[in-house]
Amino acid sequence: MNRTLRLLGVAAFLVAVFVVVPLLISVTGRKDVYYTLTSVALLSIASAGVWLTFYIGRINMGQGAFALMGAYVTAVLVNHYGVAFWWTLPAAGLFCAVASLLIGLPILRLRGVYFAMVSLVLTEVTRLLALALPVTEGAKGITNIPLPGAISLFGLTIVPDFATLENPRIAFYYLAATLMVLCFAGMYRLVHSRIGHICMSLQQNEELASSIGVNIVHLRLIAFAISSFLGGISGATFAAVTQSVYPSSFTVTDSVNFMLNCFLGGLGYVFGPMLGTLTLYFGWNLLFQTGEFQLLIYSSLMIILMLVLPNGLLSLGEGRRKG
Amino acid sequence: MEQVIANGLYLGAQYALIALGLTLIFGLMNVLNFAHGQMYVLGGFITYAIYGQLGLPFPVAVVASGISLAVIGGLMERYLFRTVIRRSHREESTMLLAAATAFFFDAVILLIFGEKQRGVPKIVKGVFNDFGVIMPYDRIVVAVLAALMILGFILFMKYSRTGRAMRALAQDRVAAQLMGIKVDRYTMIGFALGAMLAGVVGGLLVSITGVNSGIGGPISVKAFLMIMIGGAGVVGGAIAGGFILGMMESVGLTVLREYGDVTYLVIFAALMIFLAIRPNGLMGKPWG
Amino acid sequence: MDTILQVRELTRRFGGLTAVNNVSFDVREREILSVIGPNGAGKSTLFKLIASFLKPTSGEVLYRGERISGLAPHIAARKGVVRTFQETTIFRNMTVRENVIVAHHLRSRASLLGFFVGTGTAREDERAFGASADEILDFLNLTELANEKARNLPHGHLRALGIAIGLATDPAVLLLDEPFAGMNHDETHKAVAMVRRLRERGLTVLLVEHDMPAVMKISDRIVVINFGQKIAEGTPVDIQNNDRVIEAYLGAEDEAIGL
Amino acid sequence: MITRRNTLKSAALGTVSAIALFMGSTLAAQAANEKLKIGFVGVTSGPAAAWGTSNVRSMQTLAAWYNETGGVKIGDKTYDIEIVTFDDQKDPKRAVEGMEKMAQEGIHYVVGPNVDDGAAAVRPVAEKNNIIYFPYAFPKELYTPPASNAILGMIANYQSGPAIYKYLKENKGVKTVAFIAANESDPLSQRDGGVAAAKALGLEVVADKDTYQNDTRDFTPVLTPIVGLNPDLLVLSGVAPANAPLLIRSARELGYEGLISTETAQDAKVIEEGAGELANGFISVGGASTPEIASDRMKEFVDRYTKMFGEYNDESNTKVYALDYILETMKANPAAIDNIDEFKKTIDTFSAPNPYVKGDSKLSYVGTTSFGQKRQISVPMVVNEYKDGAFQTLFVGSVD
Repeated sequence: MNRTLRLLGVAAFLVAVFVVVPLLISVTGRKDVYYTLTSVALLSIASAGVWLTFYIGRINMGQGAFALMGAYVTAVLVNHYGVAFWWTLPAAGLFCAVASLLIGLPILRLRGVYFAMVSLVLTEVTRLLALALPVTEGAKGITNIPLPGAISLFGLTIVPDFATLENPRIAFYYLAATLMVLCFAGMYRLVHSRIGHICMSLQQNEELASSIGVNIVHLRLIAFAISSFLGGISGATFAAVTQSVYPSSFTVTDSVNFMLNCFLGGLGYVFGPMLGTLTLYFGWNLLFQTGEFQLLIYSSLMIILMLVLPNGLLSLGEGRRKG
Repeated sequence: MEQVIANGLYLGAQYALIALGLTLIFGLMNVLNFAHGQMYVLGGFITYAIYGQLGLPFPVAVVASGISLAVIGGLMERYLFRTVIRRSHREESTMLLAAATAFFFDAVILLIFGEKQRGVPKIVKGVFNDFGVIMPYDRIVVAVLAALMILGFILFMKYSRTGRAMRALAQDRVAAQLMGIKVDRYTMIGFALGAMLAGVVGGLLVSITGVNSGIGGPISVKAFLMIMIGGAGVVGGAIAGGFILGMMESVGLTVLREYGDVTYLVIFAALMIFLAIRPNGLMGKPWG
Repeated sequence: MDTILQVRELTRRFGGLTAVNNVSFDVREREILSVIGPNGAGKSTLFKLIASFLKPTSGEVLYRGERISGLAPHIAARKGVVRTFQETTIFRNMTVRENVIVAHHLRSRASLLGFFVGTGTAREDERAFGASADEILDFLNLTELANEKARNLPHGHLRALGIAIGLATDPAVLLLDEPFAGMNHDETHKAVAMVRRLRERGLTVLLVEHDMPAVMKISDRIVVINFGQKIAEGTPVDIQNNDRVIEAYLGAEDEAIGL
Repeated sequence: MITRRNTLKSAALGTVSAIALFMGSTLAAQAANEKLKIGFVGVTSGPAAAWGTSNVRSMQTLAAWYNETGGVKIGDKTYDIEIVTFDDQKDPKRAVEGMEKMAQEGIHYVVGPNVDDGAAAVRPVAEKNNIIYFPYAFPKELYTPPASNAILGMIANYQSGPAIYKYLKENKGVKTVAFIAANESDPLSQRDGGVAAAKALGLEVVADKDTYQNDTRDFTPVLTPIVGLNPDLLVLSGVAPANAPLLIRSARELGYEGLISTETAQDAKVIEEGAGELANGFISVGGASTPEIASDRMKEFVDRYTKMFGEYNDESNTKVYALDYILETMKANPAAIDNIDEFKKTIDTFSAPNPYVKGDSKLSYVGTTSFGQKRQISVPMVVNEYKDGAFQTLFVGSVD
């Protein structure tokens, strides 16, 4: 019973993402929504990474750094070495994961606000590096990145060349949505498997966790690497969507936003970052009509939301069950 | 070189004062107040309005900045942070609240005071130029005032009843409660005091560097760095952190300038390495 | 009886202060050994050194001839030396049963990736952990509270939960950190019985404690330390009649009342 | 249990927001008759808010003026002008979103973005959706073929820089130059351009690596070593209006006595408040509001702007032009109203009187020398000198 309901929920979600949304868009003709939803999907992937680091008890404000790294890996590989985008996508993720292991080893020892601040500084360091390094072309950024090409297997074209499509935005939407679904399916599995429980034990008490034999250093690194992998994937895809990367493509503001997405959705819920990203992003866009009062209304709503639901949007259901 | 050190000291004095308010709030409530920079900006604009626009004396304007921010800070603690801290499962939730209030202030400031950089007439004219040091008199006045205020703050925390109560609170909330300290009351006073410090610094510095509605966020981040260096929640740490960052900027910008665009890269990277070696800053207590 | 744990000339300094100074003693298999001493004698530092939560300045701790000190806590735990904490250290936002299940970490045969994919071994592990957790909860009379969130647990049960977490790792040596602190007479009585039953499960128990009567009642042997040094070792009867011990405790009391 | 609820709830919430969005759009679409929409995508919040705000306000002032006086006649139809704005928060990802929105609204002419990365990021969107956009960003590749949809909305520093340096070299005896720039893409690119121009003129560049964080509040430490070099000219590359007075004040207070210049537009009021008399002699590039050359129309524009928004911003001297260029080009070729190919055709021959400057100055498209095609609006290159709270014309140059 429970299982079927859950499956139904998943199916409904998949249908909504892959069928209903495109249908609604074609009916209403709001083609710009494709890009918006693509952004939401990609940002929610990066936020999911941040969420995972929250899950082991670290306030991560460094995701902007990894998204930027991922974007540059793709841009450099595609533009300078002619590698196909589809290869650079996992490469960007892995690059970020490896980088995060090197960075994480010293800084994951930090806790609380200290980790938060160092990761925030990391975002800024990455931006400055992008400005200073020759390979990133410094201040000029990397522009004119070609659209992803075709993927064919045994002569069969699975994914068409984006450049030949009438509206590559739709293709990017499907790509981003697929990545998002994979990411959250993976996260769900992770959190509901034993790894998730161990991560949770880490979040709640690192000393106790290590006393029961958990190699906390190891596990922190794994979680941070997964988080950064997701950041890299998100950034790399963004580079392909916007066809350009600048040192300012992902900044401290983005790092902070990723974190806010997690908070808003709820730190205790796997799907929190997705809902949080959707709400914050769309919330901002819906307020587009209010002009100069946009930020005022937006921030007021955020404050009210925090007062009413300090444990995130998804805590709504839990409260009701208890009451 | 004398000039570089003088610059560093001047920067350090103002940084330390900015960091003090932040560290006070952090020490008392474990809240990293993202809106600290915005409070500074608000203080700056209030002084701008009163001294720059209405033409009232500068000290009046700075005091008004301090009082307004104290009231705002007190209200924020009472009606926002207290509620969220009580109802939230994780103390990090206050970070979102703080960020939201930061955005809120940003919006209010932008609507009321506009997007332009603002400045006020100089409070003291003339430039000190001797012993190899060039320093405008208004900067000297501000630095001295900042130093006096830091001193006053330390004395207040050490000897006044309120200050001692707050120190007890920062050390151990539960124990303080058992000792009969009115925790809620002193937390609110502490928050108000922290906000007031931000407002006063903002007011003071508007006479030197002016103010504009967009700098709140960057100021907050800079203040975070200072308290990380010194150790979060520790008064001495905030002061040390402020002076260290001021010195680092001053010396770094001179020594590293020939390497071009990497000065801040080096400063930030050094900071990361420092914190990796000393996870709680110079004198901070661990917080997990 | 064989020696299971050897503490060899263990020393730990903090800055200028020597918290533990050249302490040596042996722990035998399946015995209950207590370390006692006045406040500030260095008991808890010693405890942390044995569980590898602190690195010794010099000296070492051997478990069945293998060095376990100076490594990481999880390595000591993996070898079979596991500590418990005082009552506030639990996984607060998990249920009691989840607390115990997660603590089975060391018994898992599947890899982390295996758990992620959900291999057969992983599923078998999960089943085994569940069964074992139920057994442990039953052993410590926590079955009724199994689905309660740990943070809502009544005071007295928190310590039992701490021990349950320790047991889940299947240790050979369990280090108990002040298991009787803050208990009234009845509770202490029950706790003493519980510690005895731990030994019956085949465990060696090393405990650090304050409560003299309980220690006298429960211990096979006692090690007394003062100012970081071992001042006596022996059976409860030996210790009760040891002049240096009496002096140490009286001295400490003098200090406590301001003499 | 928890998860299922959450999944369902996420789906529900997602649907609700999507529906709300679609409804919003249909409502907006119905009100669009007889209106000509011109877009703006740029930054109107955060530290760089002043850049975009001066754009938006210029456009809104003009639109209100036109609408008040009966609208704009293009071909045989009269239109009311509606300005659709989007704040990209200086984030290139948002800028793309803004451009998509403009496309959705059926807009073909967009002013902005204000910075390099945004301008580069929106390029594919603009090209795909037939949008002509007017960035205030300098990368040449935006304007050189094969790119053809971007039209530079102001004078680039690599155009004004050489003119200024040449003037200063010849008239003020400048021999050594020092550059300082914020550690961000735009200013650094402008600095590199400026250094090249100065070297080409045979000036000695004594400092070309000094940078500061854009959020710096106190510039004394950055400037101390440079002032020590005592250059004849200190160039503030791509300086943000908020930072200019602070830099000037710090440099002067440190005893710097040479000239200070920048190649971007500044606001006299901001400089007056921030640096006072210390800023006298500061050289910048502006549009056309200096009393010597401003026409009556310009004066009225400033009046209306001030009435509408409380305070004028001198940056708008340049930013007043983009909207008029769009409208005047449409008037010259009414087919361009929804066909950018017609617009591009008209660009090459377009010429109209410049209403903001006294005399017979013309509006026309330029840029052939820099970009190989006409992809820049011709704005009088008025090099100003700040004096006691106002700008005075130093010389007027032009770009081809």
